[in-house]
Amino acid sequence: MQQDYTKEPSLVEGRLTIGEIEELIAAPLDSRPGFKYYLALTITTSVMLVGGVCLALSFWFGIGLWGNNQPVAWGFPIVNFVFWVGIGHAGTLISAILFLLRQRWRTGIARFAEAMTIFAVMCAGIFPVIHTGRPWLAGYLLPYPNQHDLWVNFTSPLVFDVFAVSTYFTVSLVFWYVGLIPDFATLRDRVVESGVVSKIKKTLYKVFSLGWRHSNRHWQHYEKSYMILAGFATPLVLSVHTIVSFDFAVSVLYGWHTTIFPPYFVAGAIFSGFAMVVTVLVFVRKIFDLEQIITIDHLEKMNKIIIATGMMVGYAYGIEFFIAWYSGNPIEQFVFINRAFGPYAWAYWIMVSCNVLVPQFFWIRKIRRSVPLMLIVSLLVNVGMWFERYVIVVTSLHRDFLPSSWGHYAPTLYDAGILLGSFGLFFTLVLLFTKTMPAVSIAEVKAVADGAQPSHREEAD
Amino acid sequence: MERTSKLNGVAALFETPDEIMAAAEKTAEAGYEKFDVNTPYPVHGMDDAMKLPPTKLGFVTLAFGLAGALAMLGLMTWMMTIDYPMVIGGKPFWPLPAFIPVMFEATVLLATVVTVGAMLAIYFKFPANAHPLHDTDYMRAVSKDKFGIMIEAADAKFDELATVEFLQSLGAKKIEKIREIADPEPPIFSKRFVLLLAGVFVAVALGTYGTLNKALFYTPFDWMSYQPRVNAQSASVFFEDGFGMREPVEGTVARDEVLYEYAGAETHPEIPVVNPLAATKENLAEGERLYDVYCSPCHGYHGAAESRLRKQFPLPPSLHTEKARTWEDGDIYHVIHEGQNTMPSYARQLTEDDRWRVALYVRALQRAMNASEADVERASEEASDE
Amino acid sequence: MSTTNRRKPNTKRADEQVARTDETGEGISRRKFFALLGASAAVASAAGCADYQDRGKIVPHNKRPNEARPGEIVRYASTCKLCSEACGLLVKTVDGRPVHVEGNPDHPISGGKICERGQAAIYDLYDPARVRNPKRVGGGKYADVGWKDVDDAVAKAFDADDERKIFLFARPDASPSLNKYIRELKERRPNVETIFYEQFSQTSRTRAWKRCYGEGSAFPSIKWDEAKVVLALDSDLLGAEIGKVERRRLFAKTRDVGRTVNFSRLYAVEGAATLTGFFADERIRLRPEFAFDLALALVNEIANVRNESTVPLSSELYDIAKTYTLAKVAEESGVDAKKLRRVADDLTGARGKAIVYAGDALPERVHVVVNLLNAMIDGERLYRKNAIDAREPAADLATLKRAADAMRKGEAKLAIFWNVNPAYDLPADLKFAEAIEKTPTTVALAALENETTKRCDFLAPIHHELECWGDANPRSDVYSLRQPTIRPLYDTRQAEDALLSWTAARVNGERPTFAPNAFRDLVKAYWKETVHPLAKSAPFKAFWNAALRAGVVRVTPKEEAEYLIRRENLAEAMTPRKKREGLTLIVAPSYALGDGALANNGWLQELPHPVTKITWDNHASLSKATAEKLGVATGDMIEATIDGRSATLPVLVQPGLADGVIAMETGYGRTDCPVVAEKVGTNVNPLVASDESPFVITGATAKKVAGSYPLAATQDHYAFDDPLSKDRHTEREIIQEGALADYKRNPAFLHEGWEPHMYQIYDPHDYPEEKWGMAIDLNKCIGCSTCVAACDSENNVPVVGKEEVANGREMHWMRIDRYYGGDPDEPRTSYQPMLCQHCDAAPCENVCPVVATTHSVDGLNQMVYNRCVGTRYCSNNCPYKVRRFNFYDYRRMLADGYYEGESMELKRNPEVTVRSRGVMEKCTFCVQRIQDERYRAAAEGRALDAANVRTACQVACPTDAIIFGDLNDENSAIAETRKHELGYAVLKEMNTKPNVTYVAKLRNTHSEDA
Amino acid sequence: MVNRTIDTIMRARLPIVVFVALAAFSLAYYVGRAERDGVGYQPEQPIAYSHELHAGEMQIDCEYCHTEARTSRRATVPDAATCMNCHSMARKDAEDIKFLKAKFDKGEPIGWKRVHRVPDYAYFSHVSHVAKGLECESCHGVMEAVTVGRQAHSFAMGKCLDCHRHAEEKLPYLKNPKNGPDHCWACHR
Repeated sequence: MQQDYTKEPSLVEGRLTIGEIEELIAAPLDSRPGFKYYLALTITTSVMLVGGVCLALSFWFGIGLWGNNQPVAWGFPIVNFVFWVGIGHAGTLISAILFLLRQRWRTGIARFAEAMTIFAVMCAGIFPVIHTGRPWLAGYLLPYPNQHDLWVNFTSPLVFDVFAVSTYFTVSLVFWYVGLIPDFATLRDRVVESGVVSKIKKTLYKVFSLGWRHSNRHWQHYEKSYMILAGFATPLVLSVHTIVSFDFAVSVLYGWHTTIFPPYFVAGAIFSGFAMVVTVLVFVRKIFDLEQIITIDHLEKMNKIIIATGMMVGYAYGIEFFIAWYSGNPIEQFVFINRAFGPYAWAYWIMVSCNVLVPQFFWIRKIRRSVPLMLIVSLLVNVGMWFERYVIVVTSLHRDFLPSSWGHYAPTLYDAGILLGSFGLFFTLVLLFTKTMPAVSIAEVKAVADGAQPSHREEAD
Repeated sequence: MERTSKLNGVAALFETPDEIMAAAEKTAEAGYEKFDVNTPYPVHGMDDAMKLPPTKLGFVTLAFGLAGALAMLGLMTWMMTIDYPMVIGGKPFWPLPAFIPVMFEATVLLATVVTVGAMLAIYFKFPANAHPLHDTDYMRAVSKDKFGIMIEAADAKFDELATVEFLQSLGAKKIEKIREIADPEPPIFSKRFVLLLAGVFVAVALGTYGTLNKALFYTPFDWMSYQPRVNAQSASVFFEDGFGMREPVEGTVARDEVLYEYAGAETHPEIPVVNPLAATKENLAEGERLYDVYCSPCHGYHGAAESRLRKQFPLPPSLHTEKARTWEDGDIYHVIHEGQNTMPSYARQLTEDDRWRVALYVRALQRAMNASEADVERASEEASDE
Repeated sequence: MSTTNRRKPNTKRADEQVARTDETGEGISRRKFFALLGASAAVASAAGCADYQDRGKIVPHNKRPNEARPGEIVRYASTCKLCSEACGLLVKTVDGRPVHVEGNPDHPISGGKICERGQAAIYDLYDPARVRNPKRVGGGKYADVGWKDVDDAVAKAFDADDERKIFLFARPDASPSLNKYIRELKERRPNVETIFYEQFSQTSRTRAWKRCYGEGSAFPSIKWDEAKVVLALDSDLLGAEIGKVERRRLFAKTRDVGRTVNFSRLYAVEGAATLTGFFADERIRLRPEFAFDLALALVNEIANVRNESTVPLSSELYDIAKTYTLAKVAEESGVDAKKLRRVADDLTGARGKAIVYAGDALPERVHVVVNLLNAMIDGERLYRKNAIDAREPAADLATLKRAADAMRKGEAKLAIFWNVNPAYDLPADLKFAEAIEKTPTTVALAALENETTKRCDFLAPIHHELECWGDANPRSDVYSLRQPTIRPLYDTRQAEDALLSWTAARVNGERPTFAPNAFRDLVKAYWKETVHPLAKSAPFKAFWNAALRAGVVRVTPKEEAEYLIRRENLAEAMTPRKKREGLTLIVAPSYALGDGALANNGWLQELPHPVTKITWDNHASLSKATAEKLGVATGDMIEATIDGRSATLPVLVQPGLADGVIAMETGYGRTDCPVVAEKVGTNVNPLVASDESPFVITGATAKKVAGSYPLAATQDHYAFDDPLSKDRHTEREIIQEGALADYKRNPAFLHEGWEPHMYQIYDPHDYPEEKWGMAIDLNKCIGCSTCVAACDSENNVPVVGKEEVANGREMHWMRIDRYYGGDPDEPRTSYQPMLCQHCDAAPCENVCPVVATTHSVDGLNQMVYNRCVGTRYCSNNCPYKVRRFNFYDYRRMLADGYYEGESMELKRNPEVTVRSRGVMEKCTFCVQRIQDERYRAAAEGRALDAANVRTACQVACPTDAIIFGDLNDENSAIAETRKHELGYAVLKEMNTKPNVTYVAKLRNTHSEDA
Repeated sequence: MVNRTIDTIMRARLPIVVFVALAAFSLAYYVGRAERDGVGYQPEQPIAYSHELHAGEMQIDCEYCHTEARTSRRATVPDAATCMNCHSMARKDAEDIKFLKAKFDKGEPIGWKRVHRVPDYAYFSHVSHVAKGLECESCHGVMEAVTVGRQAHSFAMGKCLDCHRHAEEKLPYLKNPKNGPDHCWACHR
């Protein structure tokens, strides 16, 4: 079937009317959660509890329970932090950049992606606190006036992190909430036969809608603020992951101290973010049968972005080796040779194969559009991205300058427990989200449905 | 929601976006100002149709963005350069490159949050759940898939009949009259709310006090304020007698310990011992200070036994008696070291050099208290040429 | 109860603290988990309303002694008692409690230096497992009894009228007053036999010396600082052998970079891999049993072939020596003959300034040949004439065998074991355990439970050396005193006092009651009648106090020693060795634990071995070829057997070991001992037999045994000859070395190559007053780790245990990096002490988010423990990886809180913060000592004098390789060394501007193959 | 819930609750701060020794009892023997003095309760301050006017830094006041 690229395919398949769109999206919210939902919820919360127990033990006995040692003083917690922040960046990027680029297909996936951002950043936010030796002193990381007259060291990238991640979380939350206000109003005004949706839920919709009444005088300012938010969120996303890459780039270690790190990390973030969005949306559109709104075209477009960013990450791997060779510095050369052929070569080759080779399958259109294959590729990409951070953190630390201080890192059960716990937390929040808020932005999908805009206006803009 | 009879406005529903666009243009042309168009999603071109002035939200963003950047720069500069400058990694006290990232973050944070805040609070005057339009069929329809125009009663051109007729002429499918809300404005400080406030106050106050002063000092929190070591003059659980500090074993001699060979001897040293310290200005000044600290409570500031112990302690003999003035330096040192009759030994409180300095000062005192004529003249000459 | 963070009194009594731990799993053991859970429950229940403000009590003295100013350091001179070297000590006490031990600079032999064991022995004073009161021992159980019971039992046995023998076993003691008392006791009670013995004593050396120079002569003290050529024949003379402190100190004088004209050349011919071997300029791998052949071959070469011997050989000797030639020895043992000839050339070349020194473990016949060899090359000129060894020679295995047989036959009625552990460290064929059982009354005078006390009837607890009086006369011209620095902590007695009261003559039929200071009075009396006349100084009272204050008295000895070798009866000792096929086993004393007496000392267990860097374990070292032949690799298990005796222990492939040799250390595998020493390593004493050469065993066999055993090392978690990581230290110029010849030709040879250009973006901060810096002279550093032991003791560094060392979390602030270069069988080894470099542009300071590490005005990289949150980024960013992190509260984690007891709190230096869990720590250039000098300067109203500040490692270093001082002061030693052309900074190209300068090592190798 | 009540809650009551919480926090922080700092801490001592009588009335200099203030890091509290210098005779019959004599003779600690204490990780040095001419009052307040020992000033780091940075105005009586050091290892290690 020849793809006609002249006319943009309709974003909502099946010629749904605006009312039908609303029914479709609001369906999961109008019904009480079934057994399957509760089963899923218990699984994710129990996994989260495993992480919680490991965390409590580490807090009580000390972080000696983990695998960290000298010289590899950072281990799983920092890898998890960068991994989750990376995943967090896709959401805001999708809704912000694609909004600025007038990619109207973003409406289907924007809301869910932003929700994933918030949850991913929440998972990421735990790690900078719990990975420290004395977590009860985490307050020292903030420049609050205290009786010691001491502030913080603003030249340290960890302080950049504190500001960057908190700003990013706040801005994403605000961006997400502004998008949600019209939907809350719609849900508030929906007519549903009584008893199905609890009174508390209705009141909460009323409270969170702030009394939005779809007035066009408000839509005018709303659109402008949405534009501003998107305008600021885009550089924010790039800056936050640049700052997260500063955690490594600012140091003197070879394998960390390279100028490619900021773009390399940002590309990696988008890459793993899109992969996670594809992974979760594939399930969500199946369970809540939103195939018509989150269409295969949407997924295909995302897969194309996955190839692009995958290739960027592949380029970064290559360029690191080239610079090491080109710099002629024996220590740097050793670090990269050791990374590919030393004790952690297994992790390195998992990373390269998952991040560079696996996405190449997406050149084939059939694979790009087949849901099961797409699911496998996106899962592998995230596995690859986790290992990328693992390789960066561990290999550069375990064999650095003085051969006498070379060491070996091996994670313990508590490390794995906490990683598992973070996934548990993430998916628990996703599950709670699907049952309380619309998984797709009702107002925006209505706006792009066929025939939603006044006819003579259509060709003009 | 109960409604009063007072009319707030008239609302009309339309089916398609084209209808609402036409209706809006006609309403604007008809001269109505206080009217509003309600659509489930933003309809392109509606702003021009309603002839709305462009929004000024952008300026709020600009203002607060700049404010954020400058405030953060100022904050960081004050903290790292002015208030507590520290040498960190050989960097200067004002490391501007390191300030850039955090400044950028502050810009974005302040710009976005304040813009949204301003929009919601000032432009929209949210939260406004108590607006008359809520809980009306018109709002439910507009929320789902219909489009509507609502003309407020407060508009200058508003006349109930004329406006309804005008709306029907626009092709409205349904007209609805919107009445004002009857519910009274609930008081802010209801009894339950004041109770809640008190509860919050007590809870937070106790929580803060409990955490900061008590909870943060239990295992596993460890602040190293009390460390597992035996500080000077502290108790020890290990020794039964509870002393953390141990007495040295008698008979042992420390590396820089000075043993006084006449210690414990009754009589004064037979061989005359001359004061090893020279009578320099510093030694005498220090001797005076030490005398005033240790000896003056009993012997008085001038050695004439003007004691300050409120007669609770027997008076010592004056230092200016014939016997005392003819004593050897060694004898004074001996009495300081061993004590005499009721006078205790001051060997513990004065180091060896200090004892000789006190002896020096005592000699000076004795000479001063019964100075010869020559002394007086020389003293007055020195005083004059100072 | 006040807040627990405030030291909750640990109410567990000593023996409870010694609860056995059966956990071997890694991470949190089940036992520890419940223990701590219980603790937390106790905390929660007793939380109650803590009187937060309770700031504890102030407890001043009741009546303060004159000189004891609270919190100030008071030093006492004393003498070490660990081995017969009797080094002079300066015990640093604070508030009447000894906290650190240094050398006594006035002592002519030790010269202000002590060994790493002496440095860490202070921990045994506060060891929670010390026996606190006398015990009756029955069936392995210890029951508390009073001293009276012990005294009565001994008195009954001692005074019994039957003429059976009484044995007193003790360690060789240099105390003249004790030896005089023992001699008098021998006359008074002939059936009392006192046997001074040590497992690794110098019996073969002294017997050989007496055979060569007559009964009256004693092995001389050698002028090592004047030796130009030294041949160490299977001798670890700088490492673990007796007399090492003086040798290290004097030998270092021949390695002074300032006066390279007197640079000496050290040859090491050895089978095992020792510290001396790897420090030597020329190292020859030779199986130890060939030492005899080589010595005779050298005699033959010099006397017969080159005819340059000052001592003409008698015909008898000529015939014996004739059969051994260098070529034959080289061919039989597979060594390069050219090297052996070069040894002969150097020995004769530096006539009068060359000395050959045979190892203690070698049999008597080798020592006799070596004495002859030394006589032939005028080595006698290096013997000190005016200082003769005055110590009683230790008993040899034959005497011990006779004693054991006598006891087994029941000929003894009483046996007293004073601080010795014969049941563990004597050869198995003496069957000493059975001998103890057979003796009716046996008493052990010991501080800790061990294998011998378990089999005795009574355990009489004794004082630690820092609680004892005593004296020593190691050499004819030196008398030193030992004075206690603290009153006895427990109900213990000084061993000598106990012996005096047990063996005192009965006064009119009545045994005198125990006098606590009996031995002090004996020493005082001895000094009054013998030492005081020699010193000819003030009245005795003043002389005694001056001697106590100085700690040592030098006297002019009565007679000079004459060294005239008597050749007549040498031949009979040179019987050829019986050759046996198979492997050779070398059993050496553990580097840190000696013969195992110090096994319960956590700090010594964790002191990385200078060669293998392994802690908490012994192992069988094999060369690569031997390992391949036996089909084993590092970590496997191997069983070595000789004549039916065997031991199984893990394997370590050790570069530089001779092929066909298995080297192992004793002192491990202790049983029936407190918890720290228990089940650590394997006991290899069963392999030792009481034959002619107990510690060099030929004709052994070994085979691989199933199972593997993890060894915890602080370095080398990677294969030595893996091409990926070989010789990285020289490639990255971390270690910069050269040959002496090159240096003489071109002093600036170090800076020939490419020099990195140091960019300066920011102008440096200025340091107006002081700017501290350190220099480490790698020519003098022999890698002995005494500095590491001293640093641990001064700065309250905790012990982490074997699992945590294997995890890579040891806490030593200094580590001695040992790099192997070149060929795995003939490695060129370099040592480099690595500690915080206090860089000016410190990368760790940039990345600390909470300003816990910044730079001070006097150039120090400050580490503020109370501000540290524990992100550990500073450790990642440090290129030298010298920062250590408290992953746990290690005082609570090691062996269920073994070192958490109150007694350990007394040892901690109150001027140094005891770090809690979650905090980073590193070398601080002993900032507490800098501040101490600053306070003293303020009190005396003068400016700070940098010469008064000496860091703990600088004081402890036996070869004075560490120099510390103020860089701003031009004429200080540190400023000059920093400008020395051999001085270099490690990782200079990182531009962190480190403040520790290393002086490159010069190897005095032969010019042709430099 | 009626819409208007929702509005009132969100518009008025919510901000008020937040304000009250913040007020409670800052109030509790400042009230608790004195206790944390120990200002005004005046524990009940085993012997009711009065500074007012000894230092005030009888003008015995601080150094008589706190002898080490001028020469060492710790100012030390006097040993029982120093008290017995006079009290072997002065007021022998008083209850407290009998208690003192009993403790002195038996050699048991009197059990003074510590008043001034900096955490173990701070190493305050009396000699560095006293040698530069600082008076005891600057940190300990006028002890002559106090009966039982009382902590007059807070020893929080901010207070010390304040004085280190403005020596001129804080210590007018000093001849040539030089600002104290403010690098970490001056007081911590």
